[in-house]
This record gives sequence, C-alpha cells and structure tokens, in this order.
Amino acid sequence: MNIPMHDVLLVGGGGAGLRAAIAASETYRGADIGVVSKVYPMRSHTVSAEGGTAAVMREDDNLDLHAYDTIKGSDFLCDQDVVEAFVKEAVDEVIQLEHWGCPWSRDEDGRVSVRAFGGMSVKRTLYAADKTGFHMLHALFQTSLKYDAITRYDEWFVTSLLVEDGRVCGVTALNIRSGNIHAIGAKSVIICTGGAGKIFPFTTNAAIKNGDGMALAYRIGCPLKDLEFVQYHPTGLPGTGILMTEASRGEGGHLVNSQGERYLSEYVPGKMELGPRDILSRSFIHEERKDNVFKGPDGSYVHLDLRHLGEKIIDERLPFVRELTRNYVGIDPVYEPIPVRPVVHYCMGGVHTDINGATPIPGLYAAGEAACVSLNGANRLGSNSLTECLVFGARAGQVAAQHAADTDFADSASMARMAQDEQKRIETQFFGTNGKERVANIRDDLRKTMEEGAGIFRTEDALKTTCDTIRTLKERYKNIGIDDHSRVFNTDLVNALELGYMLDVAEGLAHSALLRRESRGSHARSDYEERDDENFLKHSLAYQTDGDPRIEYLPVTLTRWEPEERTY
Amino acid sequence: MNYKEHKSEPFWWGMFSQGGVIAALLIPIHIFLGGIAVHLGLIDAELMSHERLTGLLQNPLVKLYLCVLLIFTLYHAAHRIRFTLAEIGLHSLAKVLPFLCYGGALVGTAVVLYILWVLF
Amino acid sequence: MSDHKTIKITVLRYRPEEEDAPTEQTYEVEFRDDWVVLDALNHIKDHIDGTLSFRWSCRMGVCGSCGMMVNGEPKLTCAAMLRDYYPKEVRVEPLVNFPIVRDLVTDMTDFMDKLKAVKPWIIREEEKPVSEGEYRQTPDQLKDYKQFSQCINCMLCYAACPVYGLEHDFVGPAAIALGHRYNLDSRDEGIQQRQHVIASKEGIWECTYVGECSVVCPKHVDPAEAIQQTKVATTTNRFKSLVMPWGNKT
Amino acid sequence: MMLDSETTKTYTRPISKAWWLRDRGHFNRRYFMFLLRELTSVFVALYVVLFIYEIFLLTKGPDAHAAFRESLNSGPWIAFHIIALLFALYHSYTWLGLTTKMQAAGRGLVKIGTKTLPPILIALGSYGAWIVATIIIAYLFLTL
Repeated sequence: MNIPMHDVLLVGGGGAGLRAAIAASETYRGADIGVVSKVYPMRSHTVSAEGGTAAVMREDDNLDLHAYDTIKGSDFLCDQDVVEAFVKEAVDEVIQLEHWGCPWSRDEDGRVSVRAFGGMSVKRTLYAADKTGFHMLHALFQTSLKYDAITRYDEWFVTSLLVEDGRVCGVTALNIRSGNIHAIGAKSVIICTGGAGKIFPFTTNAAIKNGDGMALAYRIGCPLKDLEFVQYHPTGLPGTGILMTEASRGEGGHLVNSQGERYLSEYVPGKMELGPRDILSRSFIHEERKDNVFKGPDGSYVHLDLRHLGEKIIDERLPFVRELTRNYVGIDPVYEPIPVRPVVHYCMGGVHTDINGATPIPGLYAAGEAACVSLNGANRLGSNSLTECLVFGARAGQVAAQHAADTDFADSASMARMAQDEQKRIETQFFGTNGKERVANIRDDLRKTMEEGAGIFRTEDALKTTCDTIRTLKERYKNIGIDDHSRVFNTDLVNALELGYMLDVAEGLAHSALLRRESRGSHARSDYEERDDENFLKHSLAYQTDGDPRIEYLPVTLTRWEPEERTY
Repeated sequence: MNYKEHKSEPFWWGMFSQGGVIAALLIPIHIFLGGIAVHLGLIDAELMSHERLTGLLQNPLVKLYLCVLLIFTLYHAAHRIRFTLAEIGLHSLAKVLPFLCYGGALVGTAVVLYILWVLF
Repeated sequence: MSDHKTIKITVLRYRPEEEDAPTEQTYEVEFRDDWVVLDALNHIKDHIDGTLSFRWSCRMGVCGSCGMMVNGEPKLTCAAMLRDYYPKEVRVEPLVNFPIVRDLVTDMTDFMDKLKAVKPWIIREEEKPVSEGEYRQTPDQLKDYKQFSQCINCMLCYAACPVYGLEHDFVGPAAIALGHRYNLDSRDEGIQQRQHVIASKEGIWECTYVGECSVVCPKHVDPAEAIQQTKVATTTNRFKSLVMPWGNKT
Repeated sequence: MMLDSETTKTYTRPISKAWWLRDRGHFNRRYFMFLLRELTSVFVALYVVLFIYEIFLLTKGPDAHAAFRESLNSGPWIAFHIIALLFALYHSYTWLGLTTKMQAAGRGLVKIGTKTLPPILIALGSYGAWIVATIIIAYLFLTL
C-alpha cells in the first residue's frame, strides 16, 4: 500500500493551520506539507470571527501596553514570556497578511484602521468591516493556493495520531468521500483543529468545533492545559448563539437591561461595554438573578442597543451585524435593540504546548484555539485570538519544519498496518454492533450537563454531578448505534466519531474545573469566589487515564508583571 | 485545463456591444416609422416613396448613417443568435456557430457596402 | 410560539452504493417558527433518519457549506426560513449543475481547480518586505474591489448559471469574480497573469449575461458585473492595441 | 490531491434543453425573460435584412420598390412589424438597463474624480439618450 508522506502535516485548515502550512513551506526549500481538513479550508470556523485582530500599530500604543492588557485580561494566568513574544510578532504578522491581500478597513491616508475592543486600553484592533475572520481566512486560503509544496486533503477526517517509539509519525484519516481509512505519514504533525464550543448547548461556535484535535492529542498521552477556562461571549443571539461582534460595543453600542438601565455601570464602571468578556457575562447572570432581564422562548436576555449609532455607521462598520439580525431574528438594529445573552465562545485551554507550539510528545505541535500556548490564561481578550492563529501558527509551522528536517520518516509498512487496525476498530465499533444509543441523544445530554455544571458559575456539587454524568455518557457511548452503514460521505459516522472527541474533552474540562477551587477569569466558582494566587497561580494539565483524568499543575511563567487585583 | 487568452472574441464582442447600443437607441423608431406608422396612415405614405428615399440616399451622411446602423446591428444580432442557438439546444454545434453567424454578418456587411456605395 | 406546526420536507436522496439514480424521500417535521431549512435537516438527521447526508457548519451564512436547491432556487439553507414556505411543502435538492456525491452533497473539485487557475492571490513584480510596513490603500481604492472580495464560495452562482450547466468548462461566476477582485486591488500587479484564464474562451466570453448568478448571490458579490466589467476592459484594450500597437500595453 | 482510487460514483442531473421554460421540475421566470431578451436579436436581424432588401430594391427602380411597399401594407407584415417593435423595445429597455447597472457598479465607467455618479442620474442619462435619439431620427425623417 502506498502511503502519502509529508514533512509537516497540518490537522485542520483554518487560520492557524493555513498560516502554519505557509510558514512550514517557507522554512526550507523542498519541505513537503500536507493539510488534512474535515471541511474545505474556507469553511473553517475562523471564517465566523467578526471583530478584529489586535496588534500595536499606532503611535499612542506600545508593546508593553498590549502585553499588560493581555496579562491583566488573562487574570495573570498567561505565561508572560509567551505574551511578550506574541505582541512583538503580532505586528509583522498582520502586516504580512496585509501584503497577502487581506482587505483591512482603511483610514483616509491609506493606513489600516484600528478600533476599540474590550479590555484593550487603546485602539489596536485591525478589522475588515465586521467580517475580519472571513477575510483573513480567505486571504490565507487563497494565498496558500500558490504554494505547490502544500498538498490538501479536503474533507478527510483524522481518526487517530500514529505513534512509534514515543514520537508522532503521522495520522490515520477517514476520506469522508470514499469511506476509506488511510495512513498519512509525517515527520511533524501540527494540530490546528480549533476549540470545542460545541460541547455546550449555546455557542457561537460552528458545528465542526468539537475538540477533535484536543482529544486526538489527549488520547496519546499529551496533556490538555487549562481546559476549565471557557469564555462566554456576552452578546450572542438567544437560541442560535449567533455572535453579535464585540465591535458592536467597540463602536459604541449599549447593553441595557429590562429596566432600561445600562447595568454595567454597577460592575465595570470604568470600562462599561468595553469591559472584558468574562466580567460582562457574569454581570448578565447577576442581572438575571435580580430579575432585571427580558424573558423569551430561548431563555432570558438583555438588549444590545445600536440605534444611537445611526444607519451610516452601522452599515459602514457593522454591516454583518445588520445582515445577521435581519435574516435570523427579523430585527433591524437601526430601529430596534437586539436581544442578546452570554453564549460559549472560546476555549482558552487546549493542547499543552511551549512557546513554539511544541507539545511534550516529540513530533506533535499545536496552534490556534486547539492549542494552549498560555497566551490567554484564564480569559482571552477579544481580537487576540485571530492574531494568535497568525503568530503561533507561523511559529509552530517553522519549528515543525525544522524538526522535520532533522528527522526520518517512520516505517511505512507499520503505518499501513496501523491504518488497517484503525479501519477494523471503526468498523467493529460503529458498523459491527446493533447499539441502541443515538448520537444526538448522548450529545444533547452532554451539552446539558456541561451547561449545568461547567457554565458561567460553577460549584463543587454541580461539577461533581457533571463529572459523573460524563462518565455514564462515556459508558453509553460504547453502546452507540448509527443509522448509516454505507461508506460514501457517511456523516453519521463522522458525527459519532466527533462525539467521542467531545466526551473526552468534556471529561478533561469538568475535572480540571472541579479541582480549581478559586475564581479566576472565566472560571467563576460560587463556592470559592476569590482568586487564590497562593494555591492556583498555575496551569492545570489534564492527562487521560483508564479512569478519571489525572490533573497535574505547572507553574505560570512571570517576567515583568506581578499579579495584582483585576479591576476595570 | 489549458487556458489561452482568446484573441478574436474581444473583437466580436466589441461589435456586438456597439451594435447593441445602436440597436437599442435607433431600431424601434425605424420599425415604427417604416413598418407601422406609414401603413396605419399616421404619416404620409409619400415619405416612403421611391423618389423620396432615393433622394435621401444621395446624401453621403445618410449613407454613412445607414452603414453604421445596419452593419453594427448585424454583428449585434449575429453574436446573440450564436449564443442563443447554443443555449437552446445546439450546443453540439458551438464550434460551427461562430462561422455561420459572423459569416452571415460579414456577408451582410459586404452587401450593405456594395448597395450603398456601388449601386447608388 | 407554542402551537406546533408540521411541514413536509421532500429531500432528494442518492446513495451511490445502492442505486444508480437519485430518489425522493419525504419527512414530516414539527418545526419552530424561527427554524430555517437547515434546522429541519438537522432535526431529521438527529431524530428521524441518520442516513441523510449534507454539509453544514457555521449556521450564520458565512462558511458557505450549506448551499442547496430549495424549491428550485439555490439557497443557503441556514438563511431560508421555514415559515416563508409553510404551509406548502419544501423540496430540498443538491445544488444543480454539480455531480451528486451523496444525498445533498455535491462534488466541488471542479470549482477548486478553477479557483486556483485564476490565481486568487496578490501578485507583485517585487514583494515589499514586511519590515517596510503595510501598502497604503485608500478607502476609495478598497471600495473598488471590496464587493468582489465578499464571495464565500457557496456555489449558488454556479447552480444558477445555465451557461455552466451547459458547458462545464466555463470558468464561472465566482472564480472570475475572485480573479477580478485581485485585478482591481491597488496592491496587485498580476492582471496579465490572470488574463489567459479570465479572457479565455472558457472565461468571460462564455458568459451571456443571464445575470442569475448575481440574483442568487447571498453576499451581493455581483459576479455578472465582474464579468461585464472585464469584457469591456479587455475589449477596450484590444481595440486600443489594434489602433495603437505601439501604445502602452496594460 | 485526490488519490485516484478514492473517486466515487457520482450522478449528474442533465440540464434540460428547454431549461429556460422548465428545468428539473421548476420554472424560473427570470430564465424565461432572459431568453426573450436574447430572442430580440432574431427580430432585429430580420428587420435589418428587410431594411437592406428595401434599399436594394430602391436600385431596381420605382415599380419594384412600390410593389414591395404594397406587400408590406398587409395584415401579416404589419403584425410582424408590431411584434418586431415590441421585441426591439424590450431590447432597448434591457440593454439600457444593464448598461446603467454596469456604470453604476462599484468601479463604474462614469467617474468624476473618485466619486461615481448616482445610479438614478446614469439611468436618466441612458434612457434620456434613447428618447433624444428617437426624436432626432423621427424629426429628420419627417422633415429632410
């Protein structure tokens, strides 16, 4: 059997994956890059990012200021060396993207424009109207087409990482179209599969974000770091979770409760609507408890009011917000306030990597939301994530390519055997049995328990219940039955495999949250309301075991900024 | 797929497009005057008599006008008919149609020039 | 809100391992007032029939995955409200003009090849080093191409285009619009390198300006306009170079 | 990249020859109007050929031309001219509409400095030109 081999193999073709692929192919001549993606790359979730990309571009700004905002935003749980590297390289990365054709919005003098964003002390968010992620992804994807060294496997779904002698040597992947499982050999594998927002019921995340890559790494013994930190975006549409970009607040929109008050004056008087996302999301819950919210079929909500901005500003800077509200809730923000509520938006945690995107497993790298480089700590600042994809995508791509240059391919015969074993495993597990459990039911139950135990506010009891429920869901998963037993484009099978990934990530997340007995950033424990630097100024690392995950801790890297109280 | 810039299409399309403008601006009034108004008695039949028309055609500006009107609209029609025929089912003849249609327009051009500048 | 309404959804099915041609299947779906066609398909997949295959992802009209024919019109199913069809039944089919892989999933490799052919990336004679900063581009220069950069590659325009239906070699609306987007970008110098594809027989000259691509485009890209603009520009240049062969060849 | 062995059987629904009337079960009015628009060219061509033929007859002397004129003065020919006129008007309407739309587009041909003219002015311009041309031709024909 002929096995395709690549120096560097990307799992995931979104913002981080494509940036890494380009970086890898530019690292040395002759590098052969593969990109495996379960969807066509331009469908990746980067496409949905709206607000912008942070980088220090103006005279009133400097690197230390960006670093400080990021560190404070993270509630001091980020690694400060990572942040320093990040803010420095961010500038070149956004300019590089400009050179690759990204249609950044511009000032009259032709320079790229910057806008205000939550938690940022000056205007430093570059944007392309309110479709920043869309334009970035398409610019990256279209640019990647010119690199002949990049081979794409569109709509191939990775089912496992291949390990030999303790190092990652490739993947097995299901070609969704044909239904065949193949081994793809690689000297370095970079995971760029994005987050896992879909383990929660209400999320801005696309259907494809099920924590695939996190689980792949977890399963071969790689720890997942800081998983308990899940960011709620304060302004999602109730029900669908469609994101109303933070830029709508950056451009001057107001959050108003059912009493007609701008209630944030009570919680973040200094920043109001431009406070960080975790605080704004918690403010909503406080208002909900005071019964100061509106009630609708999809739960309670408050109003995002843009009316005072006027039609011209809305059309110029927030056209997508208007398009989305008109098409999906039949509301025109020029004339009516938009109903919004906090919805799951981003996983700060992910595959544990160092500052270069390297994991503890040789040959395995990660970047983007799937990774936890420890840039975002306990809470990510809006508009840092797209930049993170660029900076750490590029870093991971370069380092992975260098690693590949010094490494040999593993034996292809043994890889072929592993692929055959994988095909057998999947056929037995999903086609061989007459399981009674439906994918959708387990998935719904998982989401429900995640919301109940690991939502905006968490407690010991609720988290314990969630951990127990996940354990029973994993048992039920063993008895899963799928309707579709055909091979060609079997999305039922893909969904079942994804559910397996979701359960693994959820398990790591809930246990990490259970053991973090403090409140920090997005992780708010009602039973431990204070931040506890003495015991918890450290990263959690979740390792998969046969039973419950093992949680270890790793110190936070501090350079120049001492932890202080986080107020806005 | 090996793509090649097509060198003659811009010429045909340019003629089509100029002809389209001319036809849009001028053809309706001509049809109305010569084909309808005169028969419905809205204008004097003498206006279309042999004597008057040949008289008009003595004027080189009129000849020039008719050249432009007739020749460009021929290319306009030829181009559209070529594509329409392909679109309504003669797709298999797509290679032959340009020769037939533009050939017709070329013949028409020669005829118009011959009548207007040789016979008159 | 509480009264439950049921809508009939007829879906075109194609299972290549079992059958040689597509068949139809009708499902009855109880739906909520704010559901879109895609929600109904997901409901079918999750609770009625897991064998139904289709693509989707963002559910907010920007990833471009869920384009299908809804009652004969190419639509993003995430933006097609069920209540707009109710009480009539809804027919969902895969996008026409493309080979069907399975059920509502079509083969889009043809487009991927064409997209690459138009070189949709910035081409410069000399690359500016990143250290020298950004290219200056005024808001007016941005406006010149912005509209054509909004394409989400959803393929609705190809499904709407009878010319593509008849002649699969046609480069097609989205790919030409994207090539045009770069040609109009003040940072780009690659117009000559795209011309042999865009101004080929299979490129702009195949188009007869049916205009349906622009009608169905969910992002108002207006590919028909891109093609017309290119025809005019190419023709003008051709005539110029015929009249003034010594002239500046741009 | 696609491994050759990985391509699967597909099904392509053929496009109907009468797609502009009804394709794959659906009627699309805009396709039908498009075909009518394209059909205008047939009537333009027929009219132009007739026009050329008349000029040719003028060279054959008054009798030949008078006989031709007489035959045009009949129900079927008048009907033909009325239909041709309707198609020609539809051509004018669609053609000028499309050129208007094109000039009004983002990078229109009508630009003053960096500003594009408002579409309504461009529309007035093209339809105005049509009316002016029509009046001039009618005036010249009636008075020369």
